[in-house]
Amino acid sequence: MPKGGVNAPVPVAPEATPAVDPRLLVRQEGVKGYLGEFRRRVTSGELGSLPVVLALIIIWAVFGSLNSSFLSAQNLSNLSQQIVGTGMIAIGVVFVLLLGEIDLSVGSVSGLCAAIFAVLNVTHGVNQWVALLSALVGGALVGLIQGLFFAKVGVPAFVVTLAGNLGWNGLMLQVLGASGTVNLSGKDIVSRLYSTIYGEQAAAYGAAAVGVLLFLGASVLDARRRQAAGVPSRPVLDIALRTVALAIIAFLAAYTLNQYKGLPLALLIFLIFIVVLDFVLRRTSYGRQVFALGGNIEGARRAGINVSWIRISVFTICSTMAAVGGLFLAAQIQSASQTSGGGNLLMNAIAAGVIGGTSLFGGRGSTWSALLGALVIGSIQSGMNIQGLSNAIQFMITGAVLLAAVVVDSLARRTQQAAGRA
Amino acid sequence: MPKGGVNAPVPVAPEATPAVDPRLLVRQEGVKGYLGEFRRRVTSGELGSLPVVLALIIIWAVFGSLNSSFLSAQNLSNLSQQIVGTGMIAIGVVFVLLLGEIDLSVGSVSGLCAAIFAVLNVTHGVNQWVALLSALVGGALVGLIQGLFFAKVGVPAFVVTLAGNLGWNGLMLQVLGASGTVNLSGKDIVSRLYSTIYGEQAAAYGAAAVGVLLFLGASVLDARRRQAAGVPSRPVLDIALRTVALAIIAFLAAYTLNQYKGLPLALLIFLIFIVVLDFVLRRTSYGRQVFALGGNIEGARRAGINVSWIRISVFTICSTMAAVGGLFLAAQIQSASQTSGGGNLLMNAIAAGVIGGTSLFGGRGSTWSALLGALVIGSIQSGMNIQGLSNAIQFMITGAVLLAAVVVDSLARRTQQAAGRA
Amino acid sequence: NESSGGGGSSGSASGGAVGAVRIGLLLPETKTTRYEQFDRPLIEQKIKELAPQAQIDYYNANENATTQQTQVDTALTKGDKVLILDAVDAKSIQSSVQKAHDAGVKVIAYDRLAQGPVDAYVSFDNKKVGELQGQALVAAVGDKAGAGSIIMINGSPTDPNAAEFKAGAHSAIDGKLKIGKEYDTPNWDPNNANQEASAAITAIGGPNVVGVYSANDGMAAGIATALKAAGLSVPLTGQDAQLDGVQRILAGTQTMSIYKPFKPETDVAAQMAVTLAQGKTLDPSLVPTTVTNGSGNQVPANLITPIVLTKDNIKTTVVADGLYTVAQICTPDYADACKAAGLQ
Amino acid sequence: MTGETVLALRGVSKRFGAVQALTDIELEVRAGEVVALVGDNGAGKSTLVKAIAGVHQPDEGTIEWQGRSVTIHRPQDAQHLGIATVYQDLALCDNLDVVGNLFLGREIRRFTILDEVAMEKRSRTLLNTLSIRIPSVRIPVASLSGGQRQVVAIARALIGSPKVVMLDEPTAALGVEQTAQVLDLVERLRDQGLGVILISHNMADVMAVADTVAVLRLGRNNGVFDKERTNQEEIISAITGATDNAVTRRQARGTEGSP
Amino acid sequence: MTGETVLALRGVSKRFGAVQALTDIELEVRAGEVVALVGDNGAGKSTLVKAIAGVHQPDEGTIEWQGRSVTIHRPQDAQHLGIATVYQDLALCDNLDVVGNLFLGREIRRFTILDEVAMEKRSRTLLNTLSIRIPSVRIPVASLSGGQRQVVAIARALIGSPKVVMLDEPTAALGVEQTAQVLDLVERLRDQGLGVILISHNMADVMAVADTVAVLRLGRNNGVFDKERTNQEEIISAITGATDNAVTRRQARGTEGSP
Ligand SMILES: Nc1ncnc2c1ncn2[C@@H]1O[C@H](COP(=O)(O)OP(=O)(O)OP(=O)(O)O)[C@@H](O)[C@H]1O
Ligand SMILES: Nc1ncnc2c1ncn2[C@@H]1O[C@H](COP(=O)(O)OP(=O)(O)OP(=O)(O)O)[C@@H](O)[C@H]1O
Ligand SMILES: [Mg+2]
Ligand SMILES: [Mg+2]
Repeated sequence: MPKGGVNAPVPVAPEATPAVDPRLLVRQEGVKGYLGEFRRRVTSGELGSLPVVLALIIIWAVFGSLNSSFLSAQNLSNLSQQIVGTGMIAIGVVFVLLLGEIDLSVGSVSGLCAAIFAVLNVTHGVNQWVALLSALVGGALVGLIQGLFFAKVGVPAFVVTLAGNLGWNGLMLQVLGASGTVNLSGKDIVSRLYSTIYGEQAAAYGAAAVGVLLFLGASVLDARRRQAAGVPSRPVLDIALRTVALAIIAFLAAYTLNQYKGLPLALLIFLIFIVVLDFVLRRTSYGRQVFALGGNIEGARRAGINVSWIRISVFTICSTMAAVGGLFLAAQIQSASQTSGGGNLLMNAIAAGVIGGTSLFGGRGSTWSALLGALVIGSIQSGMNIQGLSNAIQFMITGAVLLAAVVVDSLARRTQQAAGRA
Repeated sequence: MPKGGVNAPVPVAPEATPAVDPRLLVRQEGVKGYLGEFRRRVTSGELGSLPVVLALIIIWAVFGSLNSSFLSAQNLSNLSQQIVGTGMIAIGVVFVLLLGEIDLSVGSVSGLCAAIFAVLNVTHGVNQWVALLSALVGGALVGLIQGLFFAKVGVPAFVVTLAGNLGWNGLMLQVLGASGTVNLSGKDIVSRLYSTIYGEQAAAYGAAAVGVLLFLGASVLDARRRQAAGVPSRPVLDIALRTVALAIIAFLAAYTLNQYKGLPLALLIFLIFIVVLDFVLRRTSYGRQVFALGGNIEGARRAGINVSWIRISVFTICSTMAAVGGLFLAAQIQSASQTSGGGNLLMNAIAAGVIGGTSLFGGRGSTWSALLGALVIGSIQSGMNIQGLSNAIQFMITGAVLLAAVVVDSLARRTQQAAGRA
Repeated sequence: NESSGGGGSSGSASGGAVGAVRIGLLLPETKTTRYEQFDRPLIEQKIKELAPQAQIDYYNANENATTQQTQVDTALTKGDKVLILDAVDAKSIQSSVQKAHDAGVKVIAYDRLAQGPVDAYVSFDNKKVGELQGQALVAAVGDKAGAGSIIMINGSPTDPNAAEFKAGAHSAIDGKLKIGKEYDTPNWDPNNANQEASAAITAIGGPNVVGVYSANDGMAAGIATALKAAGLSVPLTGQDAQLDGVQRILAGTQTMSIYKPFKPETDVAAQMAVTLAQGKTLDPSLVPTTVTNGSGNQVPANLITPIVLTKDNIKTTVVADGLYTVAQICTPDYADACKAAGLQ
Repeated sequence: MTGETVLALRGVSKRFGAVQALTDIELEVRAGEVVALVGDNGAGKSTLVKAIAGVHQPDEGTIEWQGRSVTIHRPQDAQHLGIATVYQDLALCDNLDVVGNLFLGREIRRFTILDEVAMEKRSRTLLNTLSIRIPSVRIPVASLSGGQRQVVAIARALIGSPKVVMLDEPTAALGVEQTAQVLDLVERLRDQGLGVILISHNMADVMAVADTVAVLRLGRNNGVFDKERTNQEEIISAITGATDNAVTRRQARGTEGSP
Repeated sequence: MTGETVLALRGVSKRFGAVQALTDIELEVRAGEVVALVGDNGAGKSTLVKAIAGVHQPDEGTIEWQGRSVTIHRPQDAQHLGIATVYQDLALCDNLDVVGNLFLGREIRRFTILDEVAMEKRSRTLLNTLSIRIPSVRIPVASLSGGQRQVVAIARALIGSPKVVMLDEPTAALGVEQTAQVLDLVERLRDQGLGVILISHNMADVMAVADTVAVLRLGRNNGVFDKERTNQEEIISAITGATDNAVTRRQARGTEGSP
């Protein structure tokens, strides 16, 4: 009878050979090894999100040199809030992109959910929490319906969500009714999402410290467990360097925010969403299965993954994140209007994911790309606003900068391709 | 030394066995066999574009029963002209979709090229042919630039064309200049593209007859050559049935058009573009290579195909078709305005290709899907307009009908998948 | 909040030099030509005239309410002391107006009456515009009113201003003309308008169409071709006095447009801005009336009457005001029409 | 040595469009038995395996599992019964690393979180057993060699506790040493009482480990042979449908033409 | 029997990220010679073939073609020189039919239009030669069996007039009869004076057709053997790097354990 299970199914042959490969270029210990490894990565293009960060730095430097107020604490603080709405939607889009699919309805869904909240809370005087929940559930339902059509009926996601884009926009107009724009009360939970800024110095620094410590703790624990189990682990130097880099960024950001008003609640929530969902994607079975589907659907199906369920759930997550983003956008203008969810929102949200490094073809990406991409797009917009050019010129420059931001990344990848890692 | 070349490279083994496979279910001769084959195809979902045609018929029936003027000769004739602008752009989009890529700039490019023509011809009094050529060359150049960034630099097509979408729109505003909308003179070649309608009965019937005869001639010739060479050919009955079906559609259309004003030049040009580019895709090396790239890029590269060149040329074709479509759209409103190329044009053009049956994932599709898709979208719009509902309702219904139109197709494909042809 | 932004420079203001006054100009969109063609240059010119050292920051929201609110943030960041604000969405801009007000920045509602604590308002009345269009259409249709119905093609359903034009037009048309079909046109798209008109003509039947209401000139372009294709020649309205609209009026394919003499409006706005920037109060001649905005604030206002533009007054309005030169209007294609109208 | 029948096919047919890929197939697999499924290219072997694994649904016929008739709609269903499969086209997720692929759908978790350390450790043991060298278990399988990928796919099938293992040409891309290890593995699986279906074109391997040899030809059964009572020539002629075929001709030439 | 050197590699090295896949490889192929390239899984055989075919660029070293040093940047370059390649992963376009794949990049044309009839006719002849049954040459290769796909890839390489043919595990998925045909084909190619590089894990096949056997081990040359002056055991121990390996152990067990 077969014995086994996860723990002992394979009859191990006595003559097993060790799998260490002499051709693997093991990194030397110490700083020198670290630098060598870094040089190797640069030349072979394995830089992860470094090129985008580089592009971002260039964008900031250029706009900062053109107009000093761009790099002012006030503008950066505003920027950190302005990106949240689009960024939240982009997180959801990243999930869908990981499947290799697309969701064209996120703009309309964000508008619809903002309208649901505003009309329930303001027009009908429904309790704010109930209204909030209704908006989120509304978003989730939309995603569920779209997911069902995609996964169960087999309509291409592009068409389902394109139809949704129209349909939910119509529903939003219907919900808002003839009077159109509904202003929020300014005292409800959604309005406060945007207006709350923790002014005490301690808040921003505290958040930065917590983040850095969490990272350090997790890294050290992981390295310990790995050493104990005898599998390769990250060297101490590596952990130290990463922690220091993170600390510099975090405390610099906290310092800047404190220079103006403090830590915006919106930014804090955005970061929490990113970290939590990143964890879901990288550290849970669910996330693993999402990546698998993006890599090879047939392979995932044969591995016994419930493909329909993953697809439906991902579309539900995406629409729910669109709802969250929509609430932030409504908070930003303190109202739900007929233009909510329209304009460039859809393209910006998708572009944020793609620019941040998530592949359109599925199976490669991270929620952090939503942050990076939203920052790139937000910075260009903010810089353009400060410049005050005519729209014709502004469009052209925005297009050019967008392209340039990704060229850096593409060139890095080309090296990588030449190095055979395509 | 190796002998050979395409004609005799392989040393044929004397003991070659015949490749006829007893498991291949050969169709019986005659009408009965034909019906049996048809039944088999229906049950296994190999219906090609039949489901979309079916959806179109349902849409027409429903709108026709709601309002009799929908099926009037006047409305159908108008419809046949209204779809041309979007349809032309959709043809270009089909090319890009065949590569498994997307072009988000087609809307802006169509507006830009219309503006180039109008400003050159009307504002600067340039000869109309020179202006026309400039507009088309402008479109081609745009495609060339985008193609270079995509193929040579390696920026994802999504990002290049998204940047283009902004940039070319800015350029269009710049070209139109401060005064904005430029009216066409009404006597130039572009204006006449839309206003010319061949009123003689003979025109429409003649065009239908030429089309049917060409099809019949080509089919018969091909069957002859195949029989002569001893490879399987289409049976006579098959050819006869197809020709009759085509003739019915063609003459019915001609009859309807003649009921109103006659054969619109725009429709004629559209059909010619479709037929010619379909021929390019299916009967030339170039077309074969486009399909190959959409199927397996690495495979195509290893087969010695110049991948960059194909990619660049496809993007050039797409933008040029966008320019053509832009001129038709300008002809429709007899002017180039700042809204040209905006609104839903981009989504409609892409959706037309996808609804018509071209895969978003590359390697499967045809220029005919541009016609079918544009017809579906145009019919929905036209039907909605005749109904005259409020926009909120109209959006929702449009979304629902769009979805329903593709559900038919998706269900057919699901059968196919179950039958293992996915 | 008394220490408004003008405070710092008001000391030197008495000397005539207004220091480095910063004024933010926030316009809503680019799809209609007037904003970048007229409003922006005219306002900038007038401000420079009144306060040569003033610095003007220009923003265009591209029809996006959210963008506009981030632009208000940017303006506050850059230290603008007065905002001339043409709201994308007069209602939802309220929070930004409040924000500016709280920061001691003065807000002039330009063209559209924004909600919130606005300091001054100069405009043409959107509702009035619709009314004038409606009246002109009723007059042009005349005694054919009983013979058929009209087609109404309104602006974008997602544009709050379109709703105001629509309401104004209805107040003039309802009861006088029969409305056969009515549409809201997404994005004010001329091609859409063209298809809507074609469909409506088919549905109503060509001979039964006695007139078409078009909310602006852009859509009128598309409607005019649809009418021509159906062989109809009926009254057609418009708005904005765009060059192509003027040409169509000359050619007879469009009946009227609404000309908003931008110069008076921009001049008033510039004067208001400079005055407020200098920390002074507005002269009553600049704000003869008061209006109440959507959020209940009393706003000192200056309302300028829009003009109905027809073939007869082209010369005395858009040409006389320097909006277009005769050469611009009378391209070779329109030479005959110009002669007939006495323009050339 | 062999136990009772775990898996049996009764009259299974499968059609793809105009191609009748399988016609009335009968097959039985007993516990502790290695059934070799052989046949020409395109004979329908992989289609049969996929029908059992739930990738394709048979058009006709029934599948019996431990005597009961079962329906297998999806690959999950087969896995739940205890059928593990190595597909000819491997079907790995190129973007995931070796560990990710090995444990896909059966991740080891600690408090609902993936236990990467445990999985990595077990991956190394598994791969060592099959004596394959892979530079690192953390590189995406896209960058593995053909044989390395094949070993990953084989190792995949051993995670979980299957009752029947189906191997579709498992040694096609393997080196001599790895092939030997896989054959050893097949024997160990049999000795543990599992049923094994082995597809191979290599007659030497088939004769080395199979208890029973089932031949498919053009989508139909073409004989079931007991290993003890047959020989390679008989099987080859059942596969090719003729005693005179390219193989025998080649062998004949080889003998007479040898210098 | 063999002519002058057509293709030679001098000190070729190739690195992927942190993996040094090839180190200082030397190889020579003469006209009318079959060079078998053997080695363990992951030894770098396919990487070497891809470097010659222009799929990957070597980091160091030179490739000499008929005595001249050449640079092969893209697969086209290799094809223009006259190198035809069958890749291990086949790299067919799943959406194209068999004819489309066979002639991809080398379509037969009549007045610039594809001559489908001529191509179809020739495809049938080619496939018959390799004695494979394919239901129809007009079905997409996606629906072919593993062996059928492999034959299509092999047939592909024979269109055009190559001077050197590289076959990366061409018989891995093939049935006994098809394998025999491919071996026959290799011999016919050699007799026509082509240089052939054959990669295979099947020592019997290698010994049957190769003139020279080049062994790779862990990305390095590990000996070149003349077929006439070596035996299977010697080659296997060069491949595995030890005389005591799973293969010999298995053989030993097989002998002593046989009942
Ligand atoms: N999805 C499919 N669609 C259409 N035909 C298919 C499909 N899958 C397999 N076939 C056909 O069914 C037949 C059997 O294929 P199968 O893959 O089962 O062969 P096989 O015995 O595994 O061959 P090999 O030894 O070459 O792997 C082939 O003729 C093939 O063309
Ligand atoms: N694109 C790539 N990126 C990273 N590593 C690679 C890549 N391609 C191959 N390798 C590595 O290079 C080594 C050699 O691979 P190669 O495919 O050449 O082996 P092989 O000799 O063909 O083996 P097999 O017999 O299994 O096909 C392997 O360790 C593999 O992991
Ligand atoms: Mg098989
Ligand atoms: Mg290999």
